[in-house]
Amino acid sequence: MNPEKLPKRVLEAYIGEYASGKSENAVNRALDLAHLGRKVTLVDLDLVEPCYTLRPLKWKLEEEGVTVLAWDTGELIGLGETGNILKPEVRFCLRHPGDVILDIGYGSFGAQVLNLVEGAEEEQDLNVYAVINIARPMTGTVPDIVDHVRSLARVDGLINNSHLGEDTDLDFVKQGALIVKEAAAILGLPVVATSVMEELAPALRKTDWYGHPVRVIKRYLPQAFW
Amino acid sequence: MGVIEGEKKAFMTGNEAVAWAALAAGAEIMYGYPITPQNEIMQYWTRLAPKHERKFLQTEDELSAGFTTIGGVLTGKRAFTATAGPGNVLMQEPMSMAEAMRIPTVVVVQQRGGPSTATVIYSQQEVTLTCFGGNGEGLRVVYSTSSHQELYDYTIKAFNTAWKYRFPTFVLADGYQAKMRESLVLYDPEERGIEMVPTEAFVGKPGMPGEDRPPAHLRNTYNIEEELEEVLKKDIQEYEQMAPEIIEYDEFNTDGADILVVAHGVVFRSAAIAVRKLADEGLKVGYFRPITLRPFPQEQLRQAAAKAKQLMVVESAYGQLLKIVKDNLYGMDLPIRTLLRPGVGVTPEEVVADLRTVLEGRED
Amino acid sequence: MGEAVRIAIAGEGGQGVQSVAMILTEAAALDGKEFLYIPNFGVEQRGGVSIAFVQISDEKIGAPKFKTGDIVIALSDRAVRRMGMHVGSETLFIYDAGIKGIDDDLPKNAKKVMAIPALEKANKELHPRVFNVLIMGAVIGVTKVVTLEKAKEAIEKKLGYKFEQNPELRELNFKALERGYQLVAEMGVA
Amino acid sequence: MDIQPKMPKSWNAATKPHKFCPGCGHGLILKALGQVIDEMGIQDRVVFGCDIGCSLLSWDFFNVDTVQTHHGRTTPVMVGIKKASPDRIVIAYMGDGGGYAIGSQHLVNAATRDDKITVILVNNTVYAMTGGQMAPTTMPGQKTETTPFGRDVAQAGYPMMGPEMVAAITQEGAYVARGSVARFRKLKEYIRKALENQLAMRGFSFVEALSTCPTNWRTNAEKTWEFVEKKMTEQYPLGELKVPVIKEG
Repeated sequence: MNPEKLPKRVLEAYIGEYASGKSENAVNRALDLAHLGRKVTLVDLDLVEPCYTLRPLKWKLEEEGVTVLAWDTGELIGLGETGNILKPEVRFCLRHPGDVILDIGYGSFGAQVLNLVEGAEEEQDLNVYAVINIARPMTGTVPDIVDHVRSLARVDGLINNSHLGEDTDLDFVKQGALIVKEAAAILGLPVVATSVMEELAPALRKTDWYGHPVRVIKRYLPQAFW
Repeated sequence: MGVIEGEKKAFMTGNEAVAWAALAAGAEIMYGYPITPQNEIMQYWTRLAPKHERKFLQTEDELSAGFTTIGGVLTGKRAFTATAGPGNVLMQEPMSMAEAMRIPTVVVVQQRGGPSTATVIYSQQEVTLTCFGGNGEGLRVVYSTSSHQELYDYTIKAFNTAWKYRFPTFVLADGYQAKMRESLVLYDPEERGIEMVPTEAFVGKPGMPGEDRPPAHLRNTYNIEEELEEVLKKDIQEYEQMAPEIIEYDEFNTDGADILVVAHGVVFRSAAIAVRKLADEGLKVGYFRPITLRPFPQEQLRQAAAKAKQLMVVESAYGQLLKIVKDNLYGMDLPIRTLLRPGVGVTPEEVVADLRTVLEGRED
Repeated sequence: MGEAVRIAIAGEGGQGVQSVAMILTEAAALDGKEFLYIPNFGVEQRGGVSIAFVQISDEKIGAPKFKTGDIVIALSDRAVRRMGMHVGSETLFIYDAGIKGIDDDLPKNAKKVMAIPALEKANKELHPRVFNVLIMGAVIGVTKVVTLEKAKEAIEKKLGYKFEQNPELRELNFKALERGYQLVAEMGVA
Repeated sequence: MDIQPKMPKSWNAATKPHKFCPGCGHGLILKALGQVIDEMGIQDRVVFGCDIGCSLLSWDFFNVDTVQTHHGRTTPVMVGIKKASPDRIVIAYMGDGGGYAIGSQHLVNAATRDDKITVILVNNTVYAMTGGQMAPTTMPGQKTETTPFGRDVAQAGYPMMGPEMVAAITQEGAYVARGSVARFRKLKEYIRKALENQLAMRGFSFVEALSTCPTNWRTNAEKTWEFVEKKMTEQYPLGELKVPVIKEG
């Protein structure tokens, strides 16, 4: 991937409904940035399904130079089962120098979860990206995506992450790109990227059929088994 | 203690026998919720308790009966409760906590018909529930009694087993044993040389916590799998270590039996009468009776079964003892015949008739 | 374990079936015998046929429940129908002669079936409330499992507190006991 | 100069800082309780019971004997202890789910029986540890993960008014109050009176503490205080609902 034109600090929050791929996108983004030699902090702000995502990957990500703000399961009693306790340092994550990537999960409150982060409201450079997979029943059509994104309180761009797991083919990704593009037009938002699994990446260029930048996704989360 | 002086022959119901046994064992408090057929345990206890400065609390349900019993035990008192049927279902939640935290509770179960409310009369359908209830590994002790004398003996013993090994302990009887009247001998355990295992408080020990002693921080929740595994490994190891010390069983005529009858609880009485009657006639029949259903006398049953041509499992349930027997005989090639009467009593005549069809080749 | 005498008594709630069993077993205890008594109790609400299963023996008793009794007594129409299942070839089946509409329901396989005018005798000669004691007398007359003396002692033990207030009751109960005993003797069963 | 915030003596210093979320009210309630235990000098007599949910995180919070129980079952365990050993001072500490939903029968019956125990129930209007679902105390219109469009009382019913209920079913020796983490001194006074009531064996004692849950409310500091101070106290009036009648002699 060619280095895209990156701002001084990349401040991005990934939001999306259950199994949209928001965490996968956030993890890949953090690692890509770290591999460019940038200082990156990855923040677990998924308060609905927290322990199922970043916690188990923490050591691996840290090996690759990413600072991870997430509880270790062992730190909290009761969290094998549940676990929705905000780690105090998460509140001040935007004060970390360098890039900050937030996995903000999903839920009734959408991006309002950013209220828990000091300075989020004032921070001009923070972008919230909604990750969309048209294979998910609640974001399958243009009107559904529009409704969904509007319910999230604050979104600055969409990411087409349409996939069918192992069965994904290019046609499906293309179909997703089109639907997401149309939804974005109605919402007045940019499509920030189309994400594809690394197996399909060789068939694509830097941009997809509609000119959206392509991001290559390596799968890390199957390893995430609390 | 001096609740009972000398040995006293008495005729009473099984529920009454349990109340006397708990009293004689030095039980200090009972917690309970009404359910037939165990009600009279509470009724007798509440009449006897004040005379001997013992306590009682009637709770709002069996969840509460179980959890208050845990509370009583935590302060170092011999505490117990009694239940049946749907009440036993609710009782499994607190007993699962007792199992997790090694709290020596004692529960008397008078089995009634199931599933659901079914009958208030009788069954042996709470074997699986009592042995393996709760979301755990069944780390508990279950004594299956067959007479009033045993109800008395094993209720006393249950307190000692519980407090010695710190596993929740059950006395598993049934509606027949609860309600019928027959003779037994009441006694003071100390006078018979049965030493009552001393109790110990889990909370409220002397001294200032954090200064004179560490505070008791008791929990049943763990952070990670490995932490739980470590606790369970230790508990399971201690359970298995205990097993040979407490396993009890009874057997008769097991050498070269054409049929070995396996039965527990009150059904064992019918089985024993039937087997002895046919053995008197010169037929090759024997019986094996597990008294501890948890832990199960596995080696002893396997040895007896190895000498038999065929097994016959008799129970007032549709295969609950049978399942345990099969599990414990795993790998042995032995036909098992069954006489399964879920929720219904089994008479000696029925067992005799069934045995004859096999032994005398009258099978259809 | 020796052979026990197996007795089943069935009737409607309020006919005093269970108290007969209690007094009978008390008498057995006073006589130094072993007994096993199990009430057949319905679900918590009332209304079922009340049955008392009693076994009396010189030795410890085996199983609590028996299929067929040596003597089976039915005191109501429902009881007659309910107790058929407890009748076998060795059973003496006794029912109250006043029960109507049960001719087709009487057991066919019993050793002997007999009607005794217990209710009538109690009503006419004594008092309806001692009907159950009269039945007990009949049971003792047929089985001889306990002596009349021990039966009286047991009655005294169980009902003595009532007799203190009303001594006439004692005589009434003892008479009923003896009347029942005689009744079966007169019928040649004893 | 290094200024350390003063920690109650009865707290377990080894487990501090505690694990509650930033802005969570539990820490304040347990601080009030810790100070009361210190002031009353009862540290060696207290048995503290905690429920499942966020209250679970208090299982090693104090240097007092502590039992972590099952969801909703803290009340009966504490009742069992008190009944068997009345010289213990027992505190059942739970959330609104534990006290008003899955364990409500225990609360109702312990209150009715006039068990001499103290229940401290934390009302933060949500099931917090499981991820912000509707609780018995979620207010009409309030958004949670299981009422994504706000609590519709026609569908999901009304919030539980716990202290009002407990006040109605208890005897005259009972103590019932509703405090708030936003009024720390009052809350501490209520907890103290509740424990004194148990010490005097006058009757059941119950304190509901309105508490904050910014994590699940998704509120910043300002909005958090606004929520507890305004919205919650409108629904849940503060004050003592029942003060024991102290008999002469």
